[in-house]
Amino acid sequence: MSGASEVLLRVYRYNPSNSGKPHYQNYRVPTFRGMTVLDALIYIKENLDPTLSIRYSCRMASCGSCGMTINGLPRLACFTQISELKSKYILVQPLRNLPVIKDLVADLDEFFNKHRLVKPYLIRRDVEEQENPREQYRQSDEELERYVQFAYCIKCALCYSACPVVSTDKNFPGPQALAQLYRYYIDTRDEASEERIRIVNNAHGIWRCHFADSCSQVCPKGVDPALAIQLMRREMMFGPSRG
Amino acid sequence: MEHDVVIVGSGLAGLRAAIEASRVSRGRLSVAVVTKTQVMRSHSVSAEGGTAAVLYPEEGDSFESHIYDTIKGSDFLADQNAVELFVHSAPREIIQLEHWGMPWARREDGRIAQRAFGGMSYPRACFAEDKVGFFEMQTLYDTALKWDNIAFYQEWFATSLIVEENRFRGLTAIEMKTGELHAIKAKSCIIATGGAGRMYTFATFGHSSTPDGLYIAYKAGAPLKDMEFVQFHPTGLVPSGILITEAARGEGGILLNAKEERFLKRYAPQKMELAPRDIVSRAMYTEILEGRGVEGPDGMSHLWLDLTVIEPEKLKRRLAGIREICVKLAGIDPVNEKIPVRPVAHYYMGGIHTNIYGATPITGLWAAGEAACISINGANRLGSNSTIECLVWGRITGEAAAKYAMENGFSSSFPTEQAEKEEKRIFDGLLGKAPRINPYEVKKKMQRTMESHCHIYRDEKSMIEGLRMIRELKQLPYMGVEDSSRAYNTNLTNVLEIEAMVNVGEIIVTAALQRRESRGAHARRDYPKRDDQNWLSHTLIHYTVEGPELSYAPVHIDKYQPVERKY
Amino acid sequence: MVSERTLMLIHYLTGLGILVAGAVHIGTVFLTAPVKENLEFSGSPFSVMGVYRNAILAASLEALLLFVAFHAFNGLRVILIELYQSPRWERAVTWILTVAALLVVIYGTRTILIAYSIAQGVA
Amino acid sequence: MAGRRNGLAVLVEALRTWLIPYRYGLERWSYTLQRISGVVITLYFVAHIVETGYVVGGPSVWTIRPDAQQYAERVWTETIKFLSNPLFDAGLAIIGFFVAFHTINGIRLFLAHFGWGLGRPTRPEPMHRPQSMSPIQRALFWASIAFAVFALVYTIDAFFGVLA
Ligand SMILES: Cc1cc2nc3c(=O)[nH]c(=O)nc-3n(C[C@H](O)[C@H](O)[C@H](O)COP(=O)(O)OP(=O)(O)OC[C@H]3O[C@@H](n4cnc5c(N)ncnc54)[C@H](O)[C@@H]3O)c2cc1C
Ligand code: HEM
Ligand code: SF4
Ligand code: F3S
Ligand code: FES
Repeated sequence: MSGASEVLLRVYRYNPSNSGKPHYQNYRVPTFRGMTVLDALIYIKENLDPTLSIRYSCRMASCGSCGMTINGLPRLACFTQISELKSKYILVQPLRNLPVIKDLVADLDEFFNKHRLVKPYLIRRDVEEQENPREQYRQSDEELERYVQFAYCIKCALCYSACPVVSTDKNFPGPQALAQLYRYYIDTRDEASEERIRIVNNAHGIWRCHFADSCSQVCPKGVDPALAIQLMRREMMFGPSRG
Repeated sequence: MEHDVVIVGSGLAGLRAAIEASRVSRGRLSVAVVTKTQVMRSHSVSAEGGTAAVLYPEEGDSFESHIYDTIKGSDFLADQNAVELFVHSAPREIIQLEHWGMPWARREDGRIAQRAFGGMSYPRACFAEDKVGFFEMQTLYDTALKWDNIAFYQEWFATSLIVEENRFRGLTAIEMKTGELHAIKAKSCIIATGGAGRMYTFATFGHSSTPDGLYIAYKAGAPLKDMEFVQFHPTGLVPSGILITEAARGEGGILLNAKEERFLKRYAPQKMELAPRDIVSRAMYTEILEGRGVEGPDGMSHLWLDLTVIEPEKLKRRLAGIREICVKLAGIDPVNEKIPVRPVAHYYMGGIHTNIYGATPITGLWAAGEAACISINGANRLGSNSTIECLVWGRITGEAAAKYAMENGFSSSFPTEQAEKEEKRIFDGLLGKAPRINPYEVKKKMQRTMESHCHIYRDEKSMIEGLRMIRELKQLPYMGVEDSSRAYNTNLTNVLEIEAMVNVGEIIVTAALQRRESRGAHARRDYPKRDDQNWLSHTLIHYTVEGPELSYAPVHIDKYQPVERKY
Repeated sequence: MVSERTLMLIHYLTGLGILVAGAVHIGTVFLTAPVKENLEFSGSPFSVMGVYRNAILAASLEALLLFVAFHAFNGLRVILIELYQSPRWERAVTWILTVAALLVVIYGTRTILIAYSIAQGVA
Repeated sequence: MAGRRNGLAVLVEALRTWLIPYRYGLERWSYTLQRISGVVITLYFVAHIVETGYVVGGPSVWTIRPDAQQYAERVWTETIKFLSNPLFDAGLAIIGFFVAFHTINGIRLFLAHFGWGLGRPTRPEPMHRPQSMSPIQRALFWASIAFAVFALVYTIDAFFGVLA
């Protein structure tokens, strides 16, 4: 055994058609320099066990496919190096707070629906110009910087999976959707402040965020949804301020 | 299941088409987007550097210049009428995205900023940091959510097109969540499944980029065009192959060999690092072959991309994405360290043959984006021209497919037997049948063959050998799926992808073998010169049961006669 | 229906109110008797009840009662509607907690009023 | 985690994912502690109202009794006698802890929810730390813990004289 270059993955397995119970399966995987957890899982699929289901695509942390729970924290498998976990034993589970389709693949439908709920697009009164553009809308770099951080969101659902409120309140939009609400709200090109406020001003809306901040702790892109949410609440408390 | 328009693929081209089809029909047509990933996961999110368009003619740029750059970049294989349409339609798309929320970088005056890109004689690549494709995808996805008539079939894997008497009728797709095969009936269809993707071991493509979209169109009777032209991007991060955008050089980064020498002065003395990709990649490859590469710890020789010459503030701001990747995945901070890079498979100039409006020879079937060969990229695409191509022809085909669907009704009959045949092929023929040869082994061998026999430099002997190897792989009993479960069976979709890869690999090598000249990205050691006499023509590849069959079609030339390319 | 924004605004304001009125309450209790004895409940009742001789202090106690009642029961409502979701449950929670809060306020107010009267008598 | 289940199982699962968070930052515990302390103080508050109600005559008395003064004195002494045991003392110490924590952490949350002391949006740099957990927020969180521990020690000392 070449212990130095091997890692043990303990992987959550679940297959609905076998009506089987979820269980765990261990795999030994040889490692290489810079190997990510995703590389290890692909190695398993291609060489040890083709029945393992994983969702992945870009392998460069830009598509948001490969969110899963790795050693207890929601992370992107392609952005987590084996070496950074500093452990010979890696526990891999699907994202929490979401139903599981198979193995490590979570069902994100409710997550996407909540994103859609906050109307994540620019709403303007000059519909004609917006759809048949003639002139650029101007925007300064400072105005851009007010929202661009939140536009970094790759919809990986890590924050959604980490938020303790999402765990219990299934009607809570969750950190990702609320951050996108603010992203469009604060964009100087948007003209639907009142409407946006109305969407989340309810008993299961934005007020249910208790600033647990787990969302921001796990976000792989530095979006800091907790910040967006609190800034949005300020706007809602003191009325929409523009300018 | 019935929709007016069905779009396969949800990358930039697919989403732009879906929005346009909704818009021209004022939301009356039902538009289906079938995509094997979740919508936002399409490979377009990885595009980094920029999107070209002439925005400020009053400041010195011109349509003429963009047109000529593109044609010269293509080594004169581009259809010039298509390029003209392309360049004139581009600015509108940029502003359209801006109106839909795109966070373009801005200039002092609040207007959209632009940066320099390879082969472009004016800095005309619009950008949003170095996550251009990502932000564009986000803008289009979010905007598409505005339309209630668009139905997203996420994680539906299209397996075949249903075509009857050269008319498009519908398609079959596996719903991955449940594992069911559905037939979707539609009046018109747009294929926007992206390029052939991961045909090489060292590639910038994500794992989902595979040629299955091309392959199903090809099998349904749509010819492919110019498949021998594969672009190798100069700067792939070693060893993962993740792209380091050309914008890094556009912002001032330089390439060095092991002797710390700016070797490009020997290859492209004027443009240096900003010469077109085929030229820079060949230069790098030559440097490595001639022993001026650096031996990496991963057994891959590489060169250096030096970004330390860029002012750190600018680098952090404008190249945040690649900096994050370098820091996180390679442990290198480009602010003060050089990046190990080597040429990497990146883009396919070829694709489904279409006319300049994106229509394929099959009635009711369009193609757009990297999957289509319009052709504006000819033998070599210029950086930043692809994302805008996706947008422009996303709009054009979206409109055309919608108009077609509004003018035509559903045909009364539907060839259900084709869907049943597909069901049999997949579920009876493949599912739960463990293959004797591991399909993933076949994939790896196929990629290695492409890497060693049909790479930047090609020659007859090695390609004949490569073709033989691929044909051998094709015969192996690898078609089978060990995983017998219905839900989210990626083993099954992988096997279908591998089938497409092997077949498209055969096509690429066959076409490359035939083209006895060097043009753009197709560089043959045995025919090192461009030969306009015999080869100023497009390769068309048709499906036959025996294998690919080639024919040739003329290039559309209006204004610009081929001249020697110098940079 | 009161908007959720208003409810939460009151929640925060009552939080701040508790901070002030609570400080007064604890402060006076501490000041009316030596600290240790008082915490051990060893003082005479009038060291505590003495507070009620002052009408302003009594009123601040009443305010504290109102603030805390709102803040606490609204807090409970938040917790409960986050634990389980259904319109019926939500309505039930709201009603039961409103009634409970009212009962507490009425009962507490009675205590304050009687204590105030007794304290007046003593003075 | 898997599939659809009935209401109770869903609730149990939900509580499990909330309360057993594996490894998150402190701020997550601050959220849970704020909840628990809120509930505990609420229980104390109701008990306190009931308890003081007895001093003026219990639930049945709604006017001033003629012997109000003597009555109150008697009940007060009895109550204190009843409550003067280590169990209640310890309980009170814990309530002291929670009140202190809830108050200071409440101020932190109050500021945060109104967007104060969080920093401004920026372009995240690699290896970013979320700016929402700003130094001010961190400091306030630790202040609430410190204050709570102080309150705990103080009350324990008051009742049990451990420090003396
Ligand atoms: C790393 C990288 C960086 C790049 N940077 C730039 C740049 O800076 N500027 C530029 O102009 N260009 C750039 N390009 C090129 C450009 O990004 C791509 O050519 C373009 O995004 C392709 O978009 P698309 O819409 O055609 O396809 P893609 O975005 O690849 O989408 C393909 C879609 O088809 C779907 N699909 C595939 N097969 C099936 C099937 N069988 N069934 C159902 N759905 C299927 C997929 O799910 C996906 O949604 C870059 C490319 C790469 C790889
Ligand atoms: C000292 C002043 C107090 C302040 C500043 C304060 C502030 C707060 C704040 C900010 C919250 C969080 C609300 C949210 O996350 O949405 C909260 C919750 C709560 N408070 Fe207070 N509070 C105080 C006193 C009290 C008292 C005395 C009680 C009880 C009698 C109480 C009971 C609660 C309850 C039950 C909650 C709900 C917990 C939750 O939402 O997680 N608070 N308080
Ligand atoms: S906010 Fe961050 S963690 Fe949440 S979905 Fe977006 S990128 Fe993922
Ligand atoms: S974790 Fe949840 S509670 Fe708020 S700060 Fe983030 S959304
Ligand atoms: S695979 Fe795209 S984010 Fe990990």
